[in-house]
Amino acid sequence: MGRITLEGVAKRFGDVEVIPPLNLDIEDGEFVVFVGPSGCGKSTLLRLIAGLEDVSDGRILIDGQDATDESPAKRGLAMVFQSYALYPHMSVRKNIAFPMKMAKVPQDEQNRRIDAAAKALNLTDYLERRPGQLSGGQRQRVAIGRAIVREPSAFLFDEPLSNLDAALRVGMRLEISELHNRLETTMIYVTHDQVEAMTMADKIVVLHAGRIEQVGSPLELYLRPKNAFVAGFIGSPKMNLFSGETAAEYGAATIGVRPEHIGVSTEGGKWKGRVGVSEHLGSDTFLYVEDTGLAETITVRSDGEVRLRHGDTVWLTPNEDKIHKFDQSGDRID
Amino acid sequence: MGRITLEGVAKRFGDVEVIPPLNLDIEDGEFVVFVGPSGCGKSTLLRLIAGLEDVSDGRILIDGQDATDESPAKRGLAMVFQSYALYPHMSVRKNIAFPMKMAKVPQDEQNRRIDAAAKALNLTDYLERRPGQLSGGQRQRVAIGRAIVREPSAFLFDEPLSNLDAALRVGMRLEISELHNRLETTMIYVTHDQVEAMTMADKIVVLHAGRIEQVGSPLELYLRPKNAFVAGFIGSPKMNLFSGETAAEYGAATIGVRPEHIGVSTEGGKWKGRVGVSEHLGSDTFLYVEDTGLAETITVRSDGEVRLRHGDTVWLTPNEDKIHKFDQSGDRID
Amino acid sequence: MATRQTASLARLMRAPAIILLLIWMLIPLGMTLYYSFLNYNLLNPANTSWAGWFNYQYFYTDPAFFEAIWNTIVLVMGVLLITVCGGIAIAMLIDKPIFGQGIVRILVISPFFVMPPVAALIWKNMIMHPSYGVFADIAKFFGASPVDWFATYPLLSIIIIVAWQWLPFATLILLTSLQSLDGEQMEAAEMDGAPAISRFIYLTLPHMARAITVVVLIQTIFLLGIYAEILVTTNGGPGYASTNLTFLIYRAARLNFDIGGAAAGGIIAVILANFVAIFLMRAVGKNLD
Amino acid sequence: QDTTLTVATVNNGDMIRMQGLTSDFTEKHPDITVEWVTLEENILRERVTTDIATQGGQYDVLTIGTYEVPIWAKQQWLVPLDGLPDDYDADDLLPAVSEALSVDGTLYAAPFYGESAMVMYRTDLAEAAGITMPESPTWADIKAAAEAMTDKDNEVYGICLRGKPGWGENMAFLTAMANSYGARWFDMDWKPQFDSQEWNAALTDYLDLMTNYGPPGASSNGFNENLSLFQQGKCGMWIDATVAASFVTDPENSTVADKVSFAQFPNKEGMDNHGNWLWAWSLAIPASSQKQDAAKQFIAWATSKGYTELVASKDGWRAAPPGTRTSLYENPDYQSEAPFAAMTLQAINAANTQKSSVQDIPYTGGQFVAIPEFQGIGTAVGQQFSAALAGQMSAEDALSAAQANTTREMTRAGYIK
Amino acid sequence: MARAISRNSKIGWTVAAWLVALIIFFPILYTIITSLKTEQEAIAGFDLIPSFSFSSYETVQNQNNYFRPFMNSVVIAVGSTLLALIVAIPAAWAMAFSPTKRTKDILMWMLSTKMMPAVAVLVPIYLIFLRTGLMDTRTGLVIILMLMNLPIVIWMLYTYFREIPGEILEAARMDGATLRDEILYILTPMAVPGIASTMLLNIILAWNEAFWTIQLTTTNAAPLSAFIASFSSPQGLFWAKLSAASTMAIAPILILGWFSQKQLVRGLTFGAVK
Ligand SMILES: Nc1ncnc2c1ncn2[C@@H]1O[C@H](COP(=O)(O)OP(=O)(O)OP(=O)(O)O)[C@@H](O)[C@H]1O
Ligand SMILES: Nc1ncnc2c1ncn2[C@@H]1O[C@H](COP(=O)(O)OP(=O)(O)OP(=O)(O)O)[C@@H](O)[C@H]1O
Ligand SMILES: [Mg+2]
Ligand SMILES: [Mg+2]
Repeated sequence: MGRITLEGVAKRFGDVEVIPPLNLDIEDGEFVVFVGPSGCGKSTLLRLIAGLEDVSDGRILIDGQDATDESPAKRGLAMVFQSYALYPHMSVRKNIAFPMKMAKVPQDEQNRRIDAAAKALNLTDYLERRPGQLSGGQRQRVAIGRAIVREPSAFLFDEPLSNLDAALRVGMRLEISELHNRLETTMIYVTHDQVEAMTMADKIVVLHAGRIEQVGSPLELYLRPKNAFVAGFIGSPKMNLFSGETAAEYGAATIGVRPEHIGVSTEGGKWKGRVGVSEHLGSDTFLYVEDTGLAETITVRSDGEVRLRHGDTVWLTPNEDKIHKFDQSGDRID
Repeated sequence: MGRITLEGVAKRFGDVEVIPPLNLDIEDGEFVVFVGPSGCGKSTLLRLIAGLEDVSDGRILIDGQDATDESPAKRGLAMVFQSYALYPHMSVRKNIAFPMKMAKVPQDEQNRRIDAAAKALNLTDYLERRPGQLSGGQRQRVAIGRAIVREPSAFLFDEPLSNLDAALRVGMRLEISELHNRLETTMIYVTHDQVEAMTMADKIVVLHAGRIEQVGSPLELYLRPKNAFVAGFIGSPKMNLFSGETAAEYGAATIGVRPEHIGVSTEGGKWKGRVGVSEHLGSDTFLYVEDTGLAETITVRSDGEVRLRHGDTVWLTPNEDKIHKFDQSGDRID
Repeated sequence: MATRQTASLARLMRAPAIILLLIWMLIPLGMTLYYSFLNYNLLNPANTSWAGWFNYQYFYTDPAFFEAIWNTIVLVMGVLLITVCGGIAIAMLIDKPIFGQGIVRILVISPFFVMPPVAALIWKNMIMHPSYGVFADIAKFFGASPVDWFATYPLLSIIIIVAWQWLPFATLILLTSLQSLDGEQMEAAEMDGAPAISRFIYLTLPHMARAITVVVLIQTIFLLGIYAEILVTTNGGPGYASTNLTFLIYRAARLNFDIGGAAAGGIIAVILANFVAIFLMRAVGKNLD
Repeated sequence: QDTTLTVATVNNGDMIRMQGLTSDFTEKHPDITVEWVTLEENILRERVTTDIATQGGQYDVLTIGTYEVPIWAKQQWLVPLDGLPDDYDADDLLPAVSEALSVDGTLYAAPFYGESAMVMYRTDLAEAAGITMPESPTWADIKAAAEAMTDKDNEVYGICLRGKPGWGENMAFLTAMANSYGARWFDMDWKPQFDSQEWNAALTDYLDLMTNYGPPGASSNGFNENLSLFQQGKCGMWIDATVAASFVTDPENSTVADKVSFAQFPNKEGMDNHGNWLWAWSLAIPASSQKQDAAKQFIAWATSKGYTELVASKDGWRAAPPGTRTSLYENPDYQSEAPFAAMTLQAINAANTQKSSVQDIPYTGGQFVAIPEFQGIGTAVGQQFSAALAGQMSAEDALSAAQANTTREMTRAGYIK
Repeated sequence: MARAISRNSKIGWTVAAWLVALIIFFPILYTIITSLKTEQEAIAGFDLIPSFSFSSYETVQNQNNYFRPFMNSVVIAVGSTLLALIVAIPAAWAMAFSPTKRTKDILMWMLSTKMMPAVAVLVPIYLIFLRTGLMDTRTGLVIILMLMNLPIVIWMLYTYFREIPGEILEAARMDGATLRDEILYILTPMAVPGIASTMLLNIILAWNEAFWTIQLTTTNAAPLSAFIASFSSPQGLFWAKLSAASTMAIAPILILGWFSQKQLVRGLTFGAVK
C-alpha cells in the first residue's frame, strides 16, 4: 500500500543536474523526513515521486510496480505543496472537499471529514473564505487540510508547517503523527525544522546537492553522523567542527563537538576563549566563544540564564565521549 | 529616521475586525519582532505600516509625521513579503536590482551590492535565473535580497526565513542582525521561530487576535509573561498550565511551569505520572507525561538522552521559583 | 510540469484542433494553388486553360502592386500602433475602480459589435463626410474648413476607421490580461520605491507582453485581410492611395471574377503574410513564453 | 405541390415595394411561395455571379442589370423568356430597354424598371442666378450654369457628379460623358482610347467642373451621397440616373422637391450624343433553377402592366416602376403625377446601347462596356480618375495610367492579340 | 490592493474614462440616435436630439423580418464559438501546460491558416458546400466559422492559460482529478475572465462575419449580416433605416457584452501560490 522505491532516479533541468542518480527505498508505512540545505532538491524529489516531473533517468516503483510513467492522479498520493497551490476560485471548504469530490466520497462523509480537519487545523471560522482572504499560515493549513482528508497510499508533505506559529506547529505535528499512527500510511515529509525532523521521522534522509548523504533514524544521525556534512547539518545550533592540530590530536582530519557537549567554566578547562555574542532564549543560552585559536567561533549551549558577559574569559571543555571524528574526505572514523 | 507610531490603528475587512484599535511605539533603530498565532494579524499590521492597506481607523506616524495617507513609495520602507512577491519576468539579478534602479543608484554600486547580497544569501549561482526556476528557499532569499540592498528608513520582514534550512537560517539571522547593527535602521520582523524572536529582538510584540498582549524585551516575556496567553505562547515547548486545585495551592487561578523547569525522577517528587510519548531531539528529550491528574499531558524537557520508556512511572518536581501565577482573567500575579 | 505522461496526453488534446485546421488549410490552399496556375475566369468557364506562372507574373506586374504592398504595411502598422497604445491606455483606465465601470467597459468595447461595412458606412457618411459629417460640423464650429478626409487622407481615414473597430479587441484582451496581474507584485514594487510610471514599464508592460504579442499577431492577420472598409469608403482610390493587397485580390476575384488571378494573388498574399508573421515571431515571439 | 421560389433582388425602393406586394402574386398562385433575398447591389452581384457560374442553383429569379444580361445569356446561363403569357404584352416594353435585354432577338430578362440619365437642376437657384436651362443643354451651358449657381459660402455647389471610383460609380457617369464628347473606350481592335483627344477633353472638363463648382469630398461621392446632397439643397445641378428624379421630387424626403426641374443629358456642342446611359434592373431565370415555370410566372407578374397598376393603386402613380413600358408613359395619371416622366422617357428613348459612341466600336453598352472584364477595368480606371479628382494627379497622368492599365487587362483577356 | 483610492482621484478617473468611452462610443450613439430620426432629419445635419420616430424600425421590420436572421445569427455565432471552445480548450491546455519545442511554430501555423484571403478561396469552398449539401444551412456556417475562428480562440486561450500558475493544476492532479476534472473544475473557472473575453470576441467575430455568411447562404440560414446587407446603400434615403437595422443587429450582442463584462473579474488567481 505504499512502498516507494527509487532506482537510479536522476533529474536534470536542461543542463543543470539537480539530482544525480540516486537510490532510495521507503517502506510501507514509514515516516520518512527529507532534510537538506535550501535548493538541494528536496521538493524536486517529492515532485518526481508524485509524478509531476519526469525523471531524467531511472525508475520509480510504487509497491513494486513501475510507476515511472504513471500519471500523478493514478499514483494515488496526496501532496502538500511548498507553495500551497490552493484553488483560488474555491472557498476553503471546497478546496478541502476537492480531492474527496474527485474520489466520489459521499457528501455526508465529505462534510464530516471537512469538519474534522477544519477543527484540527483551526480553520472552522474560515471555511467559507477564499484563499485570497486568508493569512499565510491559514493558507498553509488549507493546503494541509486538502491532503489529510484523503486516504492516499502515501502522503508527501513539502514544508507543511513552515508558516505556522510554534503552538500550532506542535499541534499539527502531533496531528500528523497521530494520522500516521492511525492510517499507517507512508509519509514523506520535507522540513527545515530540526524538531520536526527529529521527532516525527522513522527515518531521515539527508540530502546535499541532490545526493543522499545519509539515511537513518533520527538518533542515529544525531549520534553517529556518517560524515562532516551530516554532522554539521543535523542539530541546532550547528556542531562545532575543528580541523588542524586539535583534530590531529584525536587522530582525525576534522573533529566535531556539539554545542551542548561543551562545558563552560570561568575557572579552567581545555580551551580558553572570550565570550562573544550570547543569545538568550530563556530556556537556553547560546554562547559564541571567540579567540580560542581553534575556529572563528565556538558555539556553546548552556542551560537557562548564564551570567557571562561579552568579553569575559571562559574555559571550554568538550565531553570527550561525544567527540565525532572525520577523515580527510569528511567520512566518519570510528 | 525610523520612528514609527501607531495611534489607535484598526483594520476591518468588511465586517471582520481583524485589528481592533491598537497603539504601538517603535523607536528609531529598534529591532521589533511581532509574534502571535497564525492569522492574528501580523502581516496585516505590517501592511498597514507599509501603507499597502488603508487603516480603518487611527493614524500612523513615521518620525512624528502623519503618514496615514502617504503612499507606500513615499514612506521609504523596505519589505519582505510573506509570499515573496517576486517579479516573475525578471532574473534574480534584476529582481534584486529593482529597488536600486528605482532609487537611481549608480550601476557600479548596484553591482557591488547585488554581489554582496548574493554572496550573503548563497544566491551567486542563481543570479541569472527567473524566480520560476528556483526552489522555495531560494525564492525567499531573493525576496530578502531585494529588501536588504536598499537603505530604507525601516525594514519590514514578514517571516523571511521560514523556508530556509537551519544552517542558512542561522547565517541569515546573523546577517540581518549584522545589517541592523551596521545601519541602525528600524526593523520590524514577523516570525514564528522562537529562536529568532528571542535572539534578534530588542522588543517583542505579542499579538493575539489583533490585540497586543504584551510588549517587552525577549527575556522579560520569557521570565515575566504578563498573562497566560503570553506565557503559553513564548517558549517552546509550550509552558504547562494548570488550573484547579494545584493552582489554588499557589493562590492563583492558573499556574504555569515551563517544561525546562520541571525535574524528572524515577524515585520520587511532587507529581506522579506515566511517560507517554517522548521525543528525542538528540540534544534534548521532550517527555509527555500523562495521567498526572493535573492536565492531560505535562511536557517536560530534559537534557540529552533520557532512559525512560513509554509507560514508565515518573515523578515530576517543578522548580518552585519558576512557577508563574495567573488570576482568573489570566493576568499575572506577582 | 511537463511530464512524458502529460506530453502524450497533450498530443492527444492538440490533435483535433490540428487536424481540423490542417484540413481547413490544405483543401482550400491546395485548390487555390491549383487554380493559380489556370486561366480561369468565372464568367468564362469554357475557356479554362493551363496558365503556368502567368497569373503570378500578371499579378505582381499590376501597376498597383507595389503601392498596394506599401499601403498594406502602412495600414497594418498604423492600426497596430493606435490600437496597441490606445488599448493599453484604455485597458488600464477601465481597470481602475470608477463609477459605472460596467457601462464604461461596454461602451468602450462596443465598436467591435458593429459589422465592418456598417462601421465604414457610418464613418464615411455620418462622421467624416466633408459636407454632412460630424467632423465637418465640428470644424465649421471652430471656423475651420472641413477636411475632405477620403480625398486628402484616404489611407489615414481608413486607418482611423479600422483602428476604431479594432481598439476594443486590443482593449478587451489587454484588460483581461491585466486582471491576472498579481496585486502583491505591484505592492512590492511600490515598496521598492517605484513610481507609477516605473511600475507600468517594469511590471505591467512585461506582464502584458504576451497579451500584447497576441494582439499584434492576431490583429496583423485580420488587418492584412481588410477590404470591406475600403470597398465601402474609397474603393481603393483615389488612384491606388488606399488600395491594399487584399483589395487588389478582391478586385481580381469579385470584380473580374478572375479566379486564376485571384488565386495567384492569394498565394502571393499568403507568402507575404507568412513573411510578416515570421518577422513578427522573431521580433516578439519570445514574449509568448 | 408547393413550389418555393427564391428571388434575389437589390435593395432599392422599387424592389422592396414589390416584396411588400408579394401576397398579390401568391394569392393568384397559391401553389407558389416566394422567399426573398435582398442584398445591396454589389454584394448581390457577387453573390449571384458566383452561384450562377458554379451552377449552384440557389436562386430561381435573379435581379440583374443590362450589363450582365448579354454576357450571361451568351454563356447560356439564363433561360430565354419566351412563352410569356399573352397579356404580358412584350411589345409594350420600351424598345431601347428590351433591346438591351435581348441577345439575337431573344429576351433573356424582363425589365423591372429602367433608367437613363439626365440633368436635374434647381429652378430656384437658376432663377436667382438669372439663367435658363435649355431643354437639351450642352456642356458649355452646364458649366455656365454651375458657375452661376455656385455659392460656396452657403454650401451650395453648382454641380454634383459622381466621383467615387467604381465601374458602376464614377465610370458610369464618365463613360456617358465621354460618349457625349465623342470618345469611345476601344477602337475596333479593342485598343483602349484614353490617349484620344475626346477623352482628354471630357476628363479635363469634368475635373474643371468638379474642382471649381463641385462639393467637397467629391472623389468619394457616389449616387447615394449626391442624392443626399441634392435633397439637402446643396447642389445646383446633378447629372445622374433618371430614377433619382422621383426621389428628389418626393416631398417627404427632399427639401427641394418642388424646386427641381429636368433637362436632357448634356452633349458636346455639335455632337449628337447624349451619353447613351441605359440601365434596367431586370428579372431573369438562371438555367440552373429547378423551378423555371413558376419563376416565369413570377416574372410575368412582377413586370406586367397589372403590377404597375397595383402599385399605382396602393402608393400612387409616382411610385410606379419607371422606364419599362410605353403604356406607362402614355398614361395621363402618371404624366400628371410624375413631372419627370417626359424627360425620363425621352432620355431612355435617346439611349442607343448598341452604338454608344459616334465612332465605331466593337462593343455594346451605354455607360459601360458589356464585356465580363469591364467591372475590373472600369474600377481600376475609375481609381485613376478619382485620383485626378482628388488632385493627386493630372488629367494626363490619369489618362495614360488608365490607358496602360486597360491595355494590360485587355491583352490578358485576349482581346488584343 | 485593498487601498481605497481617494474619492477625488476616483472621480477624476471616472470622468476621464467616461470621456474616452463616450468618444469611442459616439459613432454608435449617433447611429442609435439617427435610427430614431426620420430620414429627413437624418440627413439634415448634426443633431443629437431625435424626434423619437420609430418609423425606421417599423420599415425595417416590415421589409425584412428580423427574427429569422436574428435566430440564425444566434445559432451560428454561439454554435461556432462553443464548438471552437470545445476543440480549443484542450488544445490550448496542451500548448500552455505541456509545451514542446514546436509549440510556438504550431501556434504560428494555426494563425497562418487565417492568412488566405477569403475571396481567393471562395470558389473552392462554394463548390464543396454545394456538393455536400451544406449550402444555406446553419450547420455549414457553424462549421466554417468555427474553423475560421479556431486559431483565434486557441491563441487567446493559450495566453490566458499561460497566466495560470501550473502548480494549481498539479495540485488537482495530485488530488486525483482526471484531465476532464482538471479542465472542468480548475482550469476553466480560473480562466473565467479569459474564456469570457474569448467567447465574447469570437461571438462578435462570428456575428459580424459578413463574407462567408452572405456568400454561403440564401434564405434559410441567412444571418444578420445578410439582413444588414439588405439595408446598406440602396438608392434613396437610408440613413435612418440603416441605423435602425444596425442598431437591431448590434443590440443583442451589446446585451451579451453587458453580461459578459461582469465575468471579466479581477484577481481570480490570487492567493493561490506563494
Ligand atoms: N482580504 C481579507 N478579507 C478578510 N479577511 C482577511 C483578509 N486578509 C486577511 N484576513 C484575515 O485577517 C486575519 C489576519 O491576517 P494576517 O495575514 O495579518 O495574519 P498573520 O498574523 O500574518 O498570520 P500568519 O502567521 O498565518 O501569516 C486572518 O484571520 C485572515 O483570515
Ligand atoms: N525549472 C527549473 N529550472 C532550473 N533549475 C531548477 C528548476 N526548478 C528548480 N531548480 C533548481 O533545482 C534545485 C533544487 O530545487 P528544489 O526546489 O528541489 O529545492 P529544495 O530542496 O526544495 O529547496 P527549498 O528548501 O529551498 O525548497 C534548486 O537549486 C533550484 O534552483
Ligand atoms: Mg522546496
Ligand atoms: Mg502573515
